[in-house]
Amino acid sequence: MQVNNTEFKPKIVAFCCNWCSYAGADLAGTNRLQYPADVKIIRVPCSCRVNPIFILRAFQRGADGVILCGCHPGDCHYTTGNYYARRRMTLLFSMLDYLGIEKERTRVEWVSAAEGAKFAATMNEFVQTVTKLGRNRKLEDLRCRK
Amino acid sequence: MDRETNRVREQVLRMSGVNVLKCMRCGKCSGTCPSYEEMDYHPHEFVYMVEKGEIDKLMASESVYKCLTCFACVERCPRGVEPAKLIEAVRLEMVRKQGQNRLKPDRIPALLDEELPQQAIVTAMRKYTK
Amino acid sequence: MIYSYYPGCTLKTKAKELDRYARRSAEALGITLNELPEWQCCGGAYTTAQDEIATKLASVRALAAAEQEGGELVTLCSACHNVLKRVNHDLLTDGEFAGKVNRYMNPEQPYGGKTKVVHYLELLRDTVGFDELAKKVVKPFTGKKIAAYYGCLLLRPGKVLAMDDPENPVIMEDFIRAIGGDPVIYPYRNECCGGYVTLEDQALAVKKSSAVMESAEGFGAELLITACPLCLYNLNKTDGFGTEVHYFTELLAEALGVKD
Amino acid sequence: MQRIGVFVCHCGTNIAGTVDVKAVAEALKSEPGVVFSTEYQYMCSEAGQNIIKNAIREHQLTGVVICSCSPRMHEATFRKTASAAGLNPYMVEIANIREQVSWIHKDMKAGTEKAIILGRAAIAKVSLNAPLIPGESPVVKRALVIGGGIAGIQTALDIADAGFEVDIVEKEPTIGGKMTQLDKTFPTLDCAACILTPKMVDCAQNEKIRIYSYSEVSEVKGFVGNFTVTIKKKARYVDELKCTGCGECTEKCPQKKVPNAFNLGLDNRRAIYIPFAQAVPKVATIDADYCNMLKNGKCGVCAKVCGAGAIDYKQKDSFIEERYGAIVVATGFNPIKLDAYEEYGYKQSKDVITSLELERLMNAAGPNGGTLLRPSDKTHPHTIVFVQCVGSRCDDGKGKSYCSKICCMYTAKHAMLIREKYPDTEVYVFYIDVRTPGKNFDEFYRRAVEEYGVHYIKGMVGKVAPQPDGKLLVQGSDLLADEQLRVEADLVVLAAAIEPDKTARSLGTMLTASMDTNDFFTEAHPKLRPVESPTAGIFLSGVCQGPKDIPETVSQAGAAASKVIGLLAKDKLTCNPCVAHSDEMLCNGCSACEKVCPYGAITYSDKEFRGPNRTTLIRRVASVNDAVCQGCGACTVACPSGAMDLKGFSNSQIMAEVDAICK
Repeated sequence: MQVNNTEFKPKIVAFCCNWCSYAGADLAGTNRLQYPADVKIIRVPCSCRVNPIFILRAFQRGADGVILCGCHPGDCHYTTGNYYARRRMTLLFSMLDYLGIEKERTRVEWVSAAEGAKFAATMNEFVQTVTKLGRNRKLEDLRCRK
Repeated sequence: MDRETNRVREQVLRMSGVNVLKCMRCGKCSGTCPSYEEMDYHPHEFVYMVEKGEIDKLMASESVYKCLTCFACVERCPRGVEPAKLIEAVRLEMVRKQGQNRLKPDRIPALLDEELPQQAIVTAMRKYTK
Repeated sequence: MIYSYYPGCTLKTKAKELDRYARRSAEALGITLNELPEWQCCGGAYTTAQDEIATKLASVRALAAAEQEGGELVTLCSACHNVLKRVNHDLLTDGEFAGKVNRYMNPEQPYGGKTKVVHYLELLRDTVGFDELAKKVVKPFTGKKIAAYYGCLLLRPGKVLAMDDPENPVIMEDFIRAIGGDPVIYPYRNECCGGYVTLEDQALAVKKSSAVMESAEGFGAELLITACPLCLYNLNKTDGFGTEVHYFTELLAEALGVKD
Repeated sequence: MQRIGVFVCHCGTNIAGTVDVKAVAEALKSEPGVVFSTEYQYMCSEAGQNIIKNAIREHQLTGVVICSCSPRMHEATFRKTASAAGLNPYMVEIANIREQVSWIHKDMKAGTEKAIILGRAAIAKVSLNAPLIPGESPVVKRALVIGGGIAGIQTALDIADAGFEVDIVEKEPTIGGKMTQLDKTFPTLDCAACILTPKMVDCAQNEKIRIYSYSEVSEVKGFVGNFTVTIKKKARYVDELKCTGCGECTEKCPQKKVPNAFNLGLDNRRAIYIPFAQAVPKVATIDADYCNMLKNGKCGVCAKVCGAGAIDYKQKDSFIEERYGAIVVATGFNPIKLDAYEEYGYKQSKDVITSLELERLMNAAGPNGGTLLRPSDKTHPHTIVFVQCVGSRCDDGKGKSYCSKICCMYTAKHAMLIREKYPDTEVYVFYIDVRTPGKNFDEFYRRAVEEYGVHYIKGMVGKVAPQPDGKLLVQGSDLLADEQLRVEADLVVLAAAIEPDKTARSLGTMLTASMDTNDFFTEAHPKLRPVESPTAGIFLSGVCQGPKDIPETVSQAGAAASKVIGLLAKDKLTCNPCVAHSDEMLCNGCSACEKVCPYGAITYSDKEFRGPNRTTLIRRVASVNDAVCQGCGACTVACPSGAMDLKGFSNSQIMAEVDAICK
């Protein structure tokens, strides 16, 4: 595949919980399921570890999209962590939307350790959506740009 | 499955709202059906044959007119398949065709007797005509 | 207590007794049944096809009219009850269907399934109460072995009609006890009589109805009661059974002393 | 400043195939803090590990980044490597450049770029790592088994056999569970009592085993290795220590009309009773719902006839608190109620029974002394119909979606036993599928068909209609013959679905052990950790985890016991050091963290702090119990003042990763 240098490559940060989603991402790898290199994963113990500040920081530092993956509701390794994550993110995302960060740039997705295919499909789709939206100019701290 | 068969099949599935794939082939519908002996194709066969796309055979058979719509099969199906709705859809697919009304109004007077309630006539019209 | 009332076409013609005794009894029980002014025939059968709108509109009109007049609609004929309750259930649970209906009819007040469809038997059970009814009985059927015939329309599909356990109902047996009789429990009380197929294939209907009669008589029934004109017709078409079939309202009127 | 070493693995060609590993090692060399960077074919091999060890010593590394496969694969390996070289194992971070790069990207350039970025993120994180020392918590060397059926009994015996003390809590007056009600057991047809009662006696006589019968678990606190459990001993109105089990009271009690639960209500017992002759403990119990003395103070016969003076009408429920290192759930099952399936007429005819009722009817200790008679008129049935899958495999909103697993086999057993004992009886089995995956199971079923002449009919029964002459007309499908079959039967036996015991749900909540939608306990891993709950220290035995027959239950019970033994054999448990920690100087005592903690690991205390001008301030601050905290991090986000942080995944570490990725 020829990479076109003028083509916009989004920066995507994916927070994955250690027990389900990170394992799902591993499975996507084991099964050689392709998704764009634009996605970079940060491992956290649980989706509830993700502080809204991390997401603000990512956008500020130039991320174009942030996705949070956790265990399916009811399957959380810590019983209730993903419920906290869901509630916090619902609030955060609506605030971000208000600030002008389009809703499509943020997402919460439940991916189990068995859902490698879902992980890859989700990432493909998310990258596509964010690519269409283009660069995040609203929150990006220009001082952070090279 | 050719395109026409597939169209009819899709139409029947859409009309009935039945998911034939839920059937586990237990035959409880046919074990319960009060019209079983009058039918060539029985409730469980409706489910299986619609799945396979053999709807023309079902439409051509008398069985579609023998269903009493008593809903015993629907009530008792362990998988929630609702065969009666499927039979009704196959019948409607038939009678909705041009000139395929089962019950022509001029035939009715001969079928009446003194006590026959209106209910029977209107229901039959609903079931047999478009 | 005032309720809207939907008699249906059969009760105006071949099943006048079902209607007449119901009205007299209701009066005796202090219930006013206001017949809906402009009701149309429900069509006799509920069409299960999801693309059918037109065949359900007559029911919608009746239901919408009842909403304007208090929100509870009493039915008597099993077929009407089945159709009205199921159409109402569709309106309540299927937003797409309700939307189509309302767009088509374009009424002043959109109708969304708020009316409560109540069968006359439910009225006796839930509003009057069978214990209260028993107190008002002046001519009890003491010692009479009475078998209830439910048929299919009154009970199924159980999840929608939600009147009683569709496989082991008790409402009519409780009614029989209330008017002083001995209910006869027999397994075919909820099996089909043959229904509308009698028009085309009476032999089939006679076969089905005979099984019902045989089962009821086998368990010692001296009298059968039903709520459905078509059931009554089919049961009466059988041969070789001595048991009489009556509408339950006739027995009710007799027990309350308002038959004549 | 950290001194960081970077090690890039080729993983053969797995990584090197699509990532320019040399370029990665080279690029990361110039990152701040990096003093050493290299690549090697297999970092996880002994030679690879030696490279790491040598580099740690040679370059006095304080942090290590390994660019290799997933940390889920080799994090533990490399931590050990670091530890062996004298570095704190938590100073190791892994950049996953195999599962997240080489295996999913075909483009070498893009892959290499991403690998470098992931390496940078790991370097940024490790720069902020601090050495962590895992805490330890002691293990209470005693296990609790909840449920005293065959699952609980086997688990308890195996644990006791290894020399550990174990308590059984059983809600019924005797241990033994469902198996005590069975007649014979498939596929060998040995009698259930003959193989079970010796085990029950073993339990009673084993010095290591304590049985709390007629008791329930009412509260669970603590964590793996150190649970505190409150057990409620229900009042049985009989002093267990005094009662000799002579049974005099159970014969003299004037209240004779109590449905006998042990025989499923097929006959009656007295208000004071011993469930069956081999009960363990063999102690009488008074049924308070029926006892005249307890209800209105008029009777007292049992107290008069009791030579041991064991009757105590004033007995109250009592509570006992015990500490355990491990808990095994073995709460078992019950057949479902058949109210929703009245087409089979269970309520309408006495001769429509469940399979468990048939077990009692056929049992020598059952209501008919082992002679099979119909409940209605006590005559011998000549035609018997079995209906399979009643409430199993359902998607009708009334039954269970799963296969109950045991019915096919016990029905074959019933059919066979009946045909053997009463050859003049015709037996029909209506089935959807016959499922016999077990050792000697299919052979067993085939014997029922081929040697015993049981009629197997593929199809389901639609209706059971009682006839005036007392027969039952069974109407069903014979799908292979394509006909509607009618059988005039004398007895109809329904294979009712089984469901977890009703107590399981509340117990699951108490134990914070997860359950599925059917109230079966979920296992930590469906294949690789089948007897452990995801909650540490909770183990699963028997049908509480999913439908099982006796052989499977016993093997799972043994497996659960071995896991418990493995836990109790340790003197101390190593705790996960990546736990939450509160900075007391920042904490304002708001309780937000305490509310979101699923483990109750956070407590508050008033502490003295130095105030201005040599004053002393008392402030309420949070502290985390390292042994209880599991490290989810929920509290760190809830904390408004930023006092709460998670070791190993601190705010600054994750933000450093974010910065590195977005650079």
